[in-house]
Amino acid sequence: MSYLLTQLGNGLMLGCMYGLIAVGFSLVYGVARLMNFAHGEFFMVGAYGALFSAELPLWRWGNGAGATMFWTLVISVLVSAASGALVSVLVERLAYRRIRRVSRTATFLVAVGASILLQQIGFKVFSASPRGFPDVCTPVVVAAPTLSGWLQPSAGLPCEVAVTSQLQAVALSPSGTSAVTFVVLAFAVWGALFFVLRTDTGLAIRAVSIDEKSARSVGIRPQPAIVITFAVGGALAGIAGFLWSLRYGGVQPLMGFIPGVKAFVAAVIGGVGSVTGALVGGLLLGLLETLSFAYLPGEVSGYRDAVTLLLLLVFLLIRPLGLLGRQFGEAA
Amino acid sequence: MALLADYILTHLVYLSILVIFAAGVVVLYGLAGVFTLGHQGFMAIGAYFAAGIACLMPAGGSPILAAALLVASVIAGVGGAVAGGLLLTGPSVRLRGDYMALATLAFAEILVALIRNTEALGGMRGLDVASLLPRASGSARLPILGTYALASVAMAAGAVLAVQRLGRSRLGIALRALRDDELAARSMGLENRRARLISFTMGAGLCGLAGCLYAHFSGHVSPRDFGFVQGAMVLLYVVLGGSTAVGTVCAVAVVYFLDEGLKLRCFGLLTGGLGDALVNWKDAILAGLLIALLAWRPYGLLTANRLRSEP
Amino acid sequence: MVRPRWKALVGSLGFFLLPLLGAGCRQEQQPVSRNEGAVDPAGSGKSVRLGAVLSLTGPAGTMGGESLNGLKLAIEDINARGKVHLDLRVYDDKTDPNEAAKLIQQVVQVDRVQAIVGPSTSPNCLRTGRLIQDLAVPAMTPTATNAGVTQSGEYMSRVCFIDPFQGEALAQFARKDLGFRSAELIVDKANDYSVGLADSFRSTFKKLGGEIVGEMTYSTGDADFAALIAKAARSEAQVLVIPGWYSDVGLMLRQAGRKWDKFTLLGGDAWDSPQLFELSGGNIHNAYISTHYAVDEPNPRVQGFVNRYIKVYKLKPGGFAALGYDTGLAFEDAILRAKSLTPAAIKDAINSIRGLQGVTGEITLNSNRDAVKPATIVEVLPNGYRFKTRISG
Amino acid sequence: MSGALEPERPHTELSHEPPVLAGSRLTKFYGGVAALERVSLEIPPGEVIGVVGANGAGKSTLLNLLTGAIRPDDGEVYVGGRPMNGQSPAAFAHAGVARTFQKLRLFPSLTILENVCVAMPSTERWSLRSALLRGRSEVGREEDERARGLALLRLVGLEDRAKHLIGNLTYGQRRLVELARALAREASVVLLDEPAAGMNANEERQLCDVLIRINQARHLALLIVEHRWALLRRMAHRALWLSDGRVVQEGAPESVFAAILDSAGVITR
Repeated sequence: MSYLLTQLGNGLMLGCMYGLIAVGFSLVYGVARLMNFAHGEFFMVGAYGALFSAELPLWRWGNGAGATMFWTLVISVLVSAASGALVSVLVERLAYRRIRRVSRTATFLVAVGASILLQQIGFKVFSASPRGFPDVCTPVVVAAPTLSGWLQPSAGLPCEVAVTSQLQAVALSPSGTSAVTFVVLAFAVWGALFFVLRTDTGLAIRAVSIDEKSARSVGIRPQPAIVITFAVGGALAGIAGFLWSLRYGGVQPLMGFIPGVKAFVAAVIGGVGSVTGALVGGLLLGLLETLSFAYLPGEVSGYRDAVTLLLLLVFLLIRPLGLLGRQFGEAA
Repeated sequence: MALLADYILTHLVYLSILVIFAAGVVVLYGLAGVFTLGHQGFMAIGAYFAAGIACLMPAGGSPILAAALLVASVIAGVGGAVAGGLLLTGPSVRLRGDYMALATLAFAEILVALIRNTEALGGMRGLDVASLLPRASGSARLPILGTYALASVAMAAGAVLAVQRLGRSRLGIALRALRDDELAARSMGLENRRARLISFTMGAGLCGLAGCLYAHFSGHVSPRDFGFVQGAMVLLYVVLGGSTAVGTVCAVAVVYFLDEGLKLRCFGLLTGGLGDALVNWKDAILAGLLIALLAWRPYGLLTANRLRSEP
Repeated sequence: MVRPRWKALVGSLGFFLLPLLGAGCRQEQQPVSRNEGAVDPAGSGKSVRLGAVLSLTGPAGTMGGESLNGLKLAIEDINARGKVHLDLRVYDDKTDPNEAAKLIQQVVQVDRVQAIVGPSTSPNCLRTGRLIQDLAVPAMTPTATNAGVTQSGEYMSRVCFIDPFQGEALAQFARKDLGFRSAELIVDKANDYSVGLADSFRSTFKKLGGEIVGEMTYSTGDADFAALIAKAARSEAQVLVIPGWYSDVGLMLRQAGRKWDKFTLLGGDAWDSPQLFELSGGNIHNAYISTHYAVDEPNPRVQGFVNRYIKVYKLKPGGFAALGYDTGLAFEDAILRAKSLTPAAIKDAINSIRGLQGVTGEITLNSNRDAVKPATIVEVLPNGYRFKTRISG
Repeated sequence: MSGALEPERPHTELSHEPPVLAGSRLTKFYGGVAALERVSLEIPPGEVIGVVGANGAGKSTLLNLLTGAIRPDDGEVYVGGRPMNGQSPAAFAHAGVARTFQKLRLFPSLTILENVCVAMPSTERWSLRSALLRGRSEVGREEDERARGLALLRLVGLEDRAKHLIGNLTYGQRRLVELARALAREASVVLLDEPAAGMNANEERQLCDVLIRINQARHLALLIVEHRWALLRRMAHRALWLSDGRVVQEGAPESVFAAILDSAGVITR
């Protein structure tokens, strides 16, 4: 029973990370009809941003370990979001703005070029060898009487219940990083949803993505909306980069490519252009991958990449709009 | 000087294989108007079919058997790739633009993922291709390499000419009309189902042929050779070449010259610090340059921007 | 404006030939042609141009990097002794077999080297074996241990032991010294080294009466091992055998946290890198690996090398650094005995290396051009290694 | 041609074969809104019919229905008497229906001559062999098509620009190329969607001359959707007034125009 719960936890976390990156994809495609293949690199830049901020010994405010960890985490999240957003806006300004309206294929190739360029710059600036992420969160154990009673840890498997008051999230994992990852993920996901669905800027972005001409006619200037979309997408990818390296530990310049492609698949399955679709697609993908590895015998589990892509092809053929997507007007 | 000739001939063969592959993509993207990201899948089919049939060769087999197997492997490779191409004609009718790109990308990545996970095909580590052709080693290296180079350049020239003629023929004109504006073309009586079938067959076939030649000449095939970036680079050559066969050959030459130039420290002119920096930053410089080229001429280096021709 | 036709083709033909002719003019600037030996300015020794094609970046980055450091140290000593002068050119193949093939062709045909050091990893050696044989230039790999590497021909040799021997040693150590009966294999299926080492361990462990209770696979470069760790945690094996590269194993151990405390871990020589500790965050206890030498071995030759290495690079040398140093010694020994400086002569001299005293022990190349050497088993501590035992062939 | 545009209707007597193109009770909804409601019309061979009406009255929808670009929700389209129940635009083209578009839709990557020749009806099916090998018969057919294409371009006065791409032509000239392409179909009826839009005076006169000459020479039926009554007065046998998807009035052009003016409260006499 707890093996299933652990794997579900793993799948959920992986899914949320794919989802965060996928949200960036979906928003950008919705607003600019642009398959942003460099999005995976914003994930990488965010991870390195967090790495540098986590290694700085400055954040020794407060006394206890808990306070230090808290501040390090907050600063890391902010730095990773900022670096992801900055690079994303830069790429939009330098690479995409002019070409976007001129030709779709050329825009796509520019995106691939930008992705390779960012990886190469990563190699030179951050040094090519993989680097370990400092173990920022010493294991944090907060147990609430109600829940721990219900969850009897099975014999032999040391497990820890981390429960935060605001969010009744259950993260069964031996170390605190999973718990912290889960909390930050939850806030990031909630933040993304709130921004897009509840705020005016979010409304403007959705308007532009549905029909740029009519949005323009009601006074929404599309260019700032697009820049904000890139910034938000980049920030979310940056945070996902930080959480990925916090949980899986390794940071290297090529780390962005595979998660980027997976998140791309998630965005399409979920329905390009819709934030909730991207999150649902990400979760679906994360769970599918983790559970297929957990329960399929050794040799077959290698095929999970093929299964993921088969899922993508099936969706494209039967339901190109994805689960929650909707028809797109002609390119702006 | 002999060593240098060896270097040139080897690169000439790889260049010719690249041109044949690009010619296939010219037919798929330039004529049929398919925004393809999966053409490297057709090349992979060609390469692995050729590798599979090549290893049927018994150790001491006679040259006639080797020649027969060679022809069989090319036919199988091209046939397999064409089958793959026809597979895609179905979705190509219903899907448009970006979604067709995604479907072709998914097709190629599924193929590579399957190869990566089947041990029989060597998994991620790849397969060694039994050498049906006499191995270019020892004293006979140069003459053998020379014949390979000649043969591959001839095939590349043949492929480019065939695609050029197809483009000029009435079928080619109809294809380009359908690509430019499908409704207008269909209202003029052009039926796109049969045209699509023919162009997919030729496009995928050429990619498969490139795969066969690559397998036999390089002696090793692995999923790494048919990755997403290789496919995108060839599409880049076609776009820079203005979706024409001749233009694509120019684009392949220009980018290859830049790549080699940077790798060989600007042909030996910049030894020392600057040369090393050039080599280190080769990929970054190349990527930056290609983005600039695309931004400057999105419809091809030689076609003015206002002559918009875009699937 | 009529569509461009022929002026484009003529223009491109110019471009077409330039990259290839260009390589020619680079050729003219090389005064030294390949075959006749040039007198070394400093003394009477023979001067040889050496091309190093190693993996300095990517998943096997430190494997190449450390062996390069060891090689440079050896070349300093050799050139100082003056009997032989080695002129080294270094190229990075980014742990990509295709890049390695391109670089070997370039280093032989454009830089006109007389011998090659590398490639570093087994996949790269297997991919370039036939090419090296066709180019007829001797290549010695310091670190690739897969059995098939030297079978491509007489031009491929190595100074390290081979996986079948290393797997046997590990299996003997697990079965006899630690007395384990059941083991679980976690193999990197995208890497020939890992598959080869796992095969030899599996056969020997079964021969000695042990049982393989399960096997799991991952691919080089995977970052998410959470599912694999949870699945392995359920295994009843006593020992987890992970013959992978340090870059993946490091992340695996970090993510395992305390889930794998009940297991003993076994690994191959590809764990041996300072990166392992940084990536795993020191989360290693109860682990042993087979490698080429132990840092804390009392032997004066070893300690001499270790102190010099720490002085120059301010890092403790791992197994790959020692192998890099021994590769340098092997080339010096071969060149001195070689009748002339042609690649064929150097090849023959390399293949007849006997009883060369190196940092990683006595090096003798057998008929397959593999080094017959004992394997050193070391215990992996959270921040270093400790000598455990030595198993000879 | 004398200067002023005086009424000068071509005198073709209307024969009694089946109409080249007919639509009965054609209906089309766009999300609940009836773009076209039970519109019926018949075009006998050789007749020129003008369709007038405000924007959004359903003129373009009618034209799209009659050329197979869109399928009717109700009612039937007949070409040469045969029902076309939902066939592809290409089938309509082969049955003898040619058209131009309101928004110019030429082929940018083809030269002007290729734009015209691509529309020429060809009996034999394409094959890769014939495209690549191009035997004598193939080359002969291409020569013949090129000649006919040049003749059409001469007709619209653009023969010297045959090798040029669309990018170098003025808007009016592009309209003429589109007309030449439609004529290349050698169809029995040509549907023109605001052919004179964006043309200056003499280009418009040139267009009129071409249409009249073609109508008389090839006994070609025309359906012209147009706002400029002057053009219709010169050419149309009949006119059709469409408003809100329904046929308000049909008959001689003068009576239809007068009815439109009356409804708009303009005193004409």
